[in-house]
Amino acid sequence: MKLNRIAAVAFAALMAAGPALAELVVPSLSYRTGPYAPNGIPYADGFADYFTLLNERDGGIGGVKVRVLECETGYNTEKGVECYESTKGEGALVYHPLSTGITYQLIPKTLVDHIPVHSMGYGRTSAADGRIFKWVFNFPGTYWDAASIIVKHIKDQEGGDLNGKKLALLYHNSAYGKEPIRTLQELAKKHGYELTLLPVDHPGQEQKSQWLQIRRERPDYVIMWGWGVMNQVAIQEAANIRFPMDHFIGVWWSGSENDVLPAGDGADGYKAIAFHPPGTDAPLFADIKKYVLDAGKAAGDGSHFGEVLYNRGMYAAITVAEAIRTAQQMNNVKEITPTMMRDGLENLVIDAKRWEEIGWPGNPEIHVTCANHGGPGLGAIQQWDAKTKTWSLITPFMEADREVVDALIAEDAAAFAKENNITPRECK
Amino acid sequence: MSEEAATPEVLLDIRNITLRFGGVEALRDISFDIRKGEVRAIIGPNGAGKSSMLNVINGFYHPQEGEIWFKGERRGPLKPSQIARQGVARTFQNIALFSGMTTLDNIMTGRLTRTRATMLDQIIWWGRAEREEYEHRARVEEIIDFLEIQSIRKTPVGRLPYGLQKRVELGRALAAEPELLLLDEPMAGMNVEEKEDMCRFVLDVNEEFGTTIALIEHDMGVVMDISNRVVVLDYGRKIGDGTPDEVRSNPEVIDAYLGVAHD
Amino acid sequence: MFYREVGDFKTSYAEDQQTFPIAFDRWRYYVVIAVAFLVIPFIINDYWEKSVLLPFLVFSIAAIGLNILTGYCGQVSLGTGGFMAVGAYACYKLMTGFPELNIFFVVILSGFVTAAVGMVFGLPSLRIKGFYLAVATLAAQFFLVWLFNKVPWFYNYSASGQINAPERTVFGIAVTGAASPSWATYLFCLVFVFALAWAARNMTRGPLGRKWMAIRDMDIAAEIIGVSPLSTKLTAFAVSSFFIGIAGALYFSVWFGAVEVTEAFGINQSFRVLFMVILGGLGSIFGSFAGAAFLVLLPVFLKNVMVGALGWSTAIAANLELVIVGGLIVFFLIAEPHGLAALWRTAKEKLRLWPFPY
Amino acid sequence: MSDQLLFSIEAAINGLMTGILYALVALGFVLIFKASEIFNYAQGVMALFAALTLVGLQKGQVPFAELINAIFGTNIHEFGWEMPTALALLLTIGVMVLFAILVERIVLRHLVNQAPIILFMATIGLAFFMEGFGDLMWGSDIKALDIGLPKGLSETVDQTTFEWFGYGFFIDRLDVAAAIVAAVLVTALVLFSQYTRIGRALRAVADDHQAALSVGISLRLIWVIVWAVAGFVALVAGAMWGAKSGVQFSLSLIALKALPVLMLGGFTSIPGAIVGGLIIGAGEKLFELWVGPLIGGATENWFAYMLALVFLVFRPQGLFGEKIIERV
Repeated sequence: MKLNRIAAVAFAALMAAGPALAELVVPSLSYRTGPYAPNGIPYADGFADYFTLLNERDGGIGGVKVRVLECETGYNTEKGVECYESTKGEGALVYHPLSTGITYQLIPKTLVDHIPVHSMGYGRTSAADGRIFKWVFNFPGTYWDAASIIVKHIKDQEGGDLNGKKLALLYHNSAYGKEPIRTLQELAKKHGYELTLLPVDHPGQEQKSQWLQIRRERPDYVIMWGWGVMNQVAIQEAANIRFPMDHFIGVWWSGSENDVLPAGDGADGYKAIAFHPPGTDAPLFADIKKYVLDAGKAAGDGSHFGEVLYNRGMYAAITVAEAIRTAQQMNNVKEITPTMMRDGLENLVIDAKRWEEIGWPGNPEIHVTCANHGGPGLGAIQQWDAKTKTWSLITPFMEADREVVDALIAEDAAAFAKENNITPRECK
Repeated sequence: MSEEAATPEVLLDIRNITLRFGGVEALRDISFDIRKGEVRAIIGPNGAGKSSMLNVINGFYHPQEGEIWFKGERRGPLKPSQIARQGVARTFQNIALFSGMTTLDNIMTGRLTRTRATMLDQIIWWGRAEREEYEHRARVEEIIDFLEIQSIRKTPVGRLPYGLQKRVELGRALAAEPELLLLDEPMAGMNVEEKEDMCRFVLDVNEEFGTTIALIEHDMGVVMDISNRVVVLDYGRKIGDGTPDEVRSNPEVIDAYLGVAHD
Repeated sequence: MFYREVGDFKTSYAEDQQTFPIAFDRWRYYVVIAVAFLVIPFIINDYWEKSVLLPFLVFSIAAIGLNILTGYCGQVSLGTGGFMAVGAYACYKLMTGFPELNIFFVVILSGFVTAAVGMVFGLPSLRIKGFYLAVATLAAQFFLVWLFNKVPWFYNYSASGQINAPERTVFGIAVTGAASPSWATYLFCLVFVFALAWAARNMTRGPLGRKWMAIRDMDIAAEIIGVSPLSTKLTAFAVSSFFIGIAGALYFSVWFGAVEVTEAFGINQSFRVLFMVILGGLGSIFGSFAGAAFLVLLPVFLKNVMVGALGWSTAIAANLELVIVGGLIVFFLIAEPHGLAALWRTAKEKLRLWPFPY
Repeated sequence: MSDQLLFSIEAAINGLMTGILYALVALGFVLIFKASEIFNYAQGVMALFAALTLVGLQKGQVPFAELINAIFGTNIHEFGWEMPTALALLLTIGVMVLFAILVERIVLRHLVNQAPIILFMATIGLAFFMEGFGDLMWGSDIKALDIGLPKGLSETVDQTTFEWFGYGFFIDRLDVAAAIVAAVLVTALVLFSQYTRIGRALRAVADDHQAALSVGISLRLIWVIVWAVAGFVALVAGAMWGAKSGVQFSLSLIALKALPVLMLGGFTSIPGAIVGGLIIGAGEKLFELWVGPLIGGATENWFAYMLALVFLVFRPQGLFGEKIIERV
């Protein structure tokens, strides 16, 4: 039996995987190993645990159980592609590639394989233009949204005037880290601040030069687009030079417990942008605890429950589940295809009432449309309290600078369309 | 023992060579010549500067003073590989074969200076590269036959016994068809039988191919038997030069060297 | 019983020096070629293309390239990833700069560009030797990756620094871009592998190969018999980089279609190719293939067995995979330091004598 | 003094401090290379493994918890104790000694007399193995490491320099602590190799394997000892870096920072490793400060290698090596 299975999986099953049997297949391209594992683990746990909850509590979605197909990428694009190719035949409904590199791999493939990709808050920003990127979604917000919201928050703090202020961007020297530069430069023109760029090479273990420069030039604010060890070192160094932590603001991938805990008390007051609330203060979490953690069905060891990235994994799972639900209702079937899933994503509405029903009120509403795959583009600022070791929102969810961001998105999307000979589709 | 030609042509002329390493003078004001077609021996006690002399001749060391004339032209400061291409080949005191390659390949490397096929020819292989390869191979097979090493043709040289390695090394030098062959102690560490074989090969090379040979050797019996003329070095100086008989009777040489050697 | 040299007399030097002196080996070689060209294109699917065959073909080219430098010429290099990046970015710039140029020539030109860069970084090898050189090649690795990441011209000023391969066709069939059929990309790479392996074999068996090996085994003696170390080492760097550049160009344009330099061509890639060369066997073309096959297939196989068949958690499986691959590398080095090629040779020696061991 | 000069001095001093941390990693390489001519690529992973073990013991983690839970369906993660740092350190040293013995038994013993590149590859295999093994044993989460070292801006330096120059220098107290620890460690190593029997044996082996064997020193014992000492050095390096950034996978990458130091200082010289570390540390900071902004920054990954490369082209024997005279 076992031998048969080995043989089957190693050879035959890969060649021609049969159609899925009465289940909804959701691949999870996770990374529980490698340099970014500390971030990948809570996310993957949250993602899996929410579906376990649905299966345990509700018997799946619309009566059909969800099968989460986890595949380890190690945050490595080659392995990510291998994961994609090996799971796409199993009836995968939607991919969350969980890395910029893998997202860029999958974007062209969506046009051929017709499986939607949802790069939630990462990936190619201009994919927010649904007229050109039919199969790609990146709601609830893009990096360019995030950059403009951070600038808005800074502006609010400075009493509405940024003229002559100095902002510094400390970024991971990669495709991901370079994303906000254009937006911040555009905004600089608009608001009259001065922008300093400080790249940090992978992995970012050593940042003395950058922080000495920050200490010397004393920018009013430091914005961070960091990932992995770079975050921990940056926050530690900021604490070392006694940079005012409430003037140090990270993107949503630079604002988890992992990033602040190693710096201890020094991290107190550090801020980051978020597109969902932190903490476990919602009925949904009680359910997860009851049906998943306490029942011993958690994906991980349960130690990450309620952490920022765990919640983000859950948030991702919720969007998937809701889109499946939408697709089921639209087509009046229980088992859906990836194409129906795409339509479900494109017509996804999670309003305040629905968030209430899900059990996680306080999240901004999501309205995806044919033209707008980037979602509401809202973000709030969360702040770390080192004494209680908790994150809390200190602002309401704010809107991005649509004027600047939308222009940039239109420009970049048009370039992509031209490069790939895509005629933008009409949206009603 | 071949007779000297009536008007021997000088192949290599060493004029007033001085070689220093830091403050140490390895060779001091040395002059001698090597005539075409002769077997010229360089002898002297340990540390006399014999190997340094060979190294100067094939361009591995560059002397601070003096001139070298080769085939009637003054030689500039050439690299060893350029000198090799002019027709100077050598063997080494401590065998310097390419241990990862077979006997055949080692000897074939001796033909490298004669390769005409361009890189593109070699990549395509058919045509000039292939033709040339088989021409070289034919020449190398002659040398293999001459040195009687047919049975080890495809053996990696690292696995061969010492005596055979010496022979392969001679083969590699011969494959270049040099005008001047430098042998650095070709018979060192051999038993009597192997020495006799090697002597025979050296003389055969000299006679059959007409190759001029300069050799360093410790065994005086061998030197006296096979060489036409001998130059004697001691502490970097030349103390004697002439036919074996002349050298044998030179008192300075006897003092420095032969006196202890017991002919 | 039929695996014999006996009765297989060589009557010319050409026969004596051919690649597969034993008739049975020759036949097996023809069968492999026939299967590769005539059978696989008909049964290939996306998974086998992207996860097994293209990686194998691309890394075979890179491994042969590095083997020429390290195995034949004895210069250890850890800059493979950086040189692959040169190939990939040259390919991208040529593709976007000259859209009319056939992708086939684009890939070859990328190889030449990489060869030129490789020669520049090969210059220090005249002074620096052994591990010092190995570490020095890391300078190329880090500098090149930094350069492609930093200078926007290389990625055509795109917002993210990613490069994407536009669709290009050969005889009207797409070989790059997402819409390219599996069999076409496979055949495109296979043609390169076949031609390059053939070229490598010809170079290594003739004067050029002997020069390289002479420098490897004893560079001083090589110089004295007339081999110029400068030109020989630089040719090795150039040829090796040419191969690696082509591997990089295929990696980017055909296999992946979109890459980011820091991730795709990092130092891990350098180590991976070096592993292939050493596990496969230094100084062996066949070994390069064996090493590439081993290191491409093993992780995929282990993953499928542990996660797919045994149902273990992905994290445990990924870690165990590292443990097993690491352990196997050490095991192989102990069992046969000269690589899979040497194991294969030993097996053949035994077979040649079977069933009579004397 | 001009501002620019002050900044440069500040950057240089900080660079020197960082350089000591590089040197600490390089030291592990040198010890093993000197005694066995093995280029131990696994040194970085050893630092990670040692630091993981230290934290794991300190926090009372159950080793292989995930694997045990997966196989037996249990749900254990922690023993529920907090081990005193000193005891955890001692136990970690024990683990590293055990590791050294196993490496000699399982790997090195079977690879005697192999070409250096084969041994180098074996250590890379070892690095892979330990990467997976360490994660299996202690999990891939990031772990905060606190061994009671001071952290953050040094007030004293800041104020003193402010009084002197009107500009307060930034010095991280953790760096100072690391420098002191490194100095103690090097002194201890020098004393060990000069004044103990084993130390003398080590030097004998470094000079001449054959000679060492002929006077009755067991090469195997020597190998176990150097690997154990290198493991200890790795522990110190891992603890220092871990205190800065938390203990996590990226720690193993610091090995890459140590390689140019080795090139510069030579693979066999302990003073070379230290001086090389200092030069590279200060050099990369100053280069990033002055040249970085002109060419886009983030130069630190390659600058060290380029510096070492250029240096070696002019002086192939390294900083402290003897001039190589080629012979035929």
